[in-house]
Amino acid sequence: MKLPDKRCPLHDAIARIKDGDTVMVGGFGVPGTPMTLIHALVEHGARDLTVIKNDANEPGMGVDHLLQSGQVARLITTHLGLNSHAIALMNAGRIKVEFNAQGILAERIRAGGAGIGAVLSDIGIGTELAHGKQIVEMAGVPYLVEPALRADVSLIHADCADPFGNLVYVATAQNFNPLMAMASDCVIAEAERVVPLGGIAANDVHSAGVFVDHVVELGELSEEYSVVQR
Amino acid sequence: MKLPDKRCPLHDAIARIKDGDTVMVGGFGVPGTPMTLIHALVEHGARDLTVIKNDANEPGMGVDHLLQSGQVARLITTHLGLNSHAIALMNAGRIKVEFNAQGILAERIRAGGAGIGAVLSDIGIGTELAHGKQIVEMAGVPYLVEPALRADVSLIHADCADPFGNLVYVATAQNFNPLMAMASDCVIAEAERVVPLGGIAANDVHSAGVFVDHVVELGELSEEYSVVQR
Amino acid sequence: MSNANERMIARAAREIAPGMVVNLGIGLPTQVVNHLSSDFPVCLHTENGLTGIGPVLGPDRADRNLIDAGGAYVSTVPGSAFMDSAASFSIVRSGRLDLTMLGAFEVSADGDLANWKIPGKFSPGVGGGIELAQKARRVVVLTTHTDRAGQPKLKHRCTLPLTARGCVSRIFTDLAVIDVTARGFVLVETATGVTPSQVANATDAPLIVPDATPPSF
Amino acid sequence: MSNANERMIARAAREIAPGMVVNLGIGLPTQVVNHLSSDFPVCLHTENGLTGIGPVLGPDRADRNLIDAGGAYVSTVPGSAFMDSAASFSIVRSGRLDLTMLGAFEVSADGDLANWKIPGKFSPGVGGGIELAQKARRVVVLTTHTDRAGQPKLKHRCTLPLTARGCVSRIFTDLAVIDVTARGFVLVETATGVTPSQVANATDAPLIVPDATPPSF
Repeated sequence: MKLPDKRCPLHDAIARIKDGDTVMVGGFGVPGTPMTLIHALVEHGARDLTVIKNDANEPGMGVDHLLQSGQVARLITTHLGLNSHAIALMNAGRIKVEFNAQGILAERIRAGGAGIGAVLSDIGIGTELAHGKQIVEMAGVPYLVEPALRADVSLIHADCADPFGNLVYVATAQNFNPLMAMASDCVIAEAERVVPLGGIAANDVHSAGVFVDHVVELGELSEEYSVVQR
Repeated sequence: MKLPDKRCPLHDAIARIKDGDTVMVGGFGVPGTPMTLIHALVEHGARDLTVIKNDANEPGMGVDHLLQSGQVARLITTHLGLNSHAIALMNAGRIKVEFNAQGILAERIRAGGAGIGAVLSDIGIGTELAHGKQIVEMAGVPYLVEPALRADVSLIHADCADPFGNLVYVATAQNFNPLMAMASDCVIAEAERVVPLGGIAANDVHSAGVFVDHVVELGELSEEYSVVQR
Repeated sequence: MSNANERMIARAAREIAPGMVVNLGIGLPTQVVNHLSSDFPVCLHTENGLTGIGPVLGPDRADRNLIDAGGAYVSTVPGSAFMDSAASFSIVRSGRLDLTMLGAFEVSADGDLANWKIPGKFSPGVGGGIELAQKARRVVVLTTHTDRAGQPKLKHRCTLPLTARGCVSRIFTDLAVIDVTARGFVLVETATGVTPSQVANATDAPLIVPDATPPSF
Repeated sequence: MSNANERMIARAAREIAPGMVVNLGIGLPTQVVNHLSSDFPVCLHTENGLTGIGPVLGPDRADRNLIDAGGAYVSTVPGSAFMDSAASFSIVRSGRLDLTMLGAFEVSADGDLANWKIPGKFSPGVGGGIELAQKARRVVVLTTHTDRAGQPKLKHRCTLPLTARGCVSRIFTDLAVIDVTARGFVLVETATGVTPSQVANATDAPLIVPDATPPSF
């Protein structure tokens, strides 16, 4: 037996995305945001997308390109504080925004990847974040039902991949990537380096290749990753 | 800032366990079973324990010592097939056994470690494994409520630890250990090697030390880990 | 092992398509691996936390920390990954497991599977079997056609506690390959030297036999 | 920063006991780290996936992949660990976070906290704030005693959407240290040169003042 090879040209992978799809996008701030896959999705032009991402990056960076291009109808997120452009689109009613508590967004995505229907959580009970949510009592204690999230496509940024799709992340570029890399029907990972099978030790794999469909090797890194002076 | 040092003599750590405690024990078969911590718990003698472990090892090995010593009142597990002694104790009514689907046991423990109340799952619906379980409908589809499991103490086996309790596992000795290492009020990890702070790269940590209370360095390894001819 | 069982296992191995993720259950299914060539692209999964199972090793070369869910000392291949039990079952439940091959005590004409408990005689717990049977994209069964007492294992209805309902697509036995369809059991192939009526006689449910003589294996 | 704010931050730093796991919220709380000595045993957590935060680095030494939840280029210490967002919030929700220090728009005498939304003016989303406020074992607030318009931030009832109910134990301001108790706000310490009546006048709820003159900081 040998493991299948999933390396794929960038635009062939992105061509899998259709109008109306739900797309998960990794990253928390800049680290782990798949800048190159996002640019390719802007070029590709699929519209009416639901995007699931922790944040909206900053104006002119990362997922903001997708918001500016008008391809996003709905955004499931936790915080837009660094992107005034996203807030303006939301306030103008041009994108629908669903806010989640950050760790609950992580759990809902993980549940999707784990084949679990929902998690029961007490986070946000007694606040407006609980409005409209189904409540279940367990041993007399109320919990909110937080349904699993799955997507049609996940866009993942990894430091290193092998051809089977095993992934390794570095530092705080991990964030939502390992969760989203399990939670979609089609998982596309861009990697700064692609090493041969066996180049990642079996103990060091962060995301098992079995969850990944397409591996895209990056050439020159997007300058959006550059350290900025704040 | 420096990270706290949690190294601890074996018997001081085990002395935390009290009669009536719930104790999670890592391992799937031999790999990852904390043989030395189990022996110390037998010596310590705490009784009326509820033990949570994937399996009961084999007669004369691992958690079977705790069953033989009569310290276990209840066992939450998935499969006892390799331990005829455990099955005999169950059939004689001397221990109560609760069987879980294996992946659902993993999810319940993970939920305990994640501070989630329960997961909703369709595993086992329509079989006797669903008997007595709370059912919740979500968008018209029924799910079983699988409550989180937490314990008073977790007994963990790692390949490598640092003094703060960051842990690395090898091969299939990982199994339930990373989950149980998050899900107890007191987490005791035995490690085949303890390296200085910084000896485990921050990207390579499997279980973050923040979840671990006591680190026990093993001397000579238990012969129960030896490869056996089957 | 009997020649008939060996042919059954070889035939079942052809069920594995290139690129699949496959879990081979304990017992007869595990031996399917012996019929896969070294360059065949497939990912074998074991639920105790490994994708990319390599060959079983003898005690001299075995790694004490590296077993499959049945306790065999297996090895890795280039690109293997270890993971915890939650991630391992996430593969199964979320639809990433293309195929599982399981043993059976009984299979019903509706595709119900019973393979984990015989009340009063055998109840070691369900392990990972329910999730494999309920959630693999395709579930096939490898079993002798009848039990040691000669009683059929393919039945109109299962009498033992179920592992999962309506999960089985295809059954490989020492006598035949049989599909589970909306119309019930359908004979697909027969073992060399076995007639359709012999298969039907050993089956405790109606068996739909095609007009043309089925291929043999 | 004003001298009063600097003293508030220094005072808050003394709230951290050896061995604690601590999350410092964005804004004033982040600066508490400057008052911890290099050999003080503590684990700082940031919710984007790091335990063991080291000093903030300038652009020349920064790692583009290593930030805290507020976007600052932080570093590691020996024994740091990176993790995904699910594991990071597992620390918070499961009781492993001993202390969090948060900013506030309003705190009520019941310990209710409002710090994420001003309807019609500011609604960027809640981020990780709810889980920190609801689940840390101890929640303290660092805030100026009054807002830019001079209005009290410590109130009988919050008027803004809540982050979490009854979560705040203690409040550090430029004027005072105040505990939230079953009897309401209790004055614990005053800033140097500030009188209890000045604190009471700047507080929009009853303030219990002990008979003895409270210590100053």
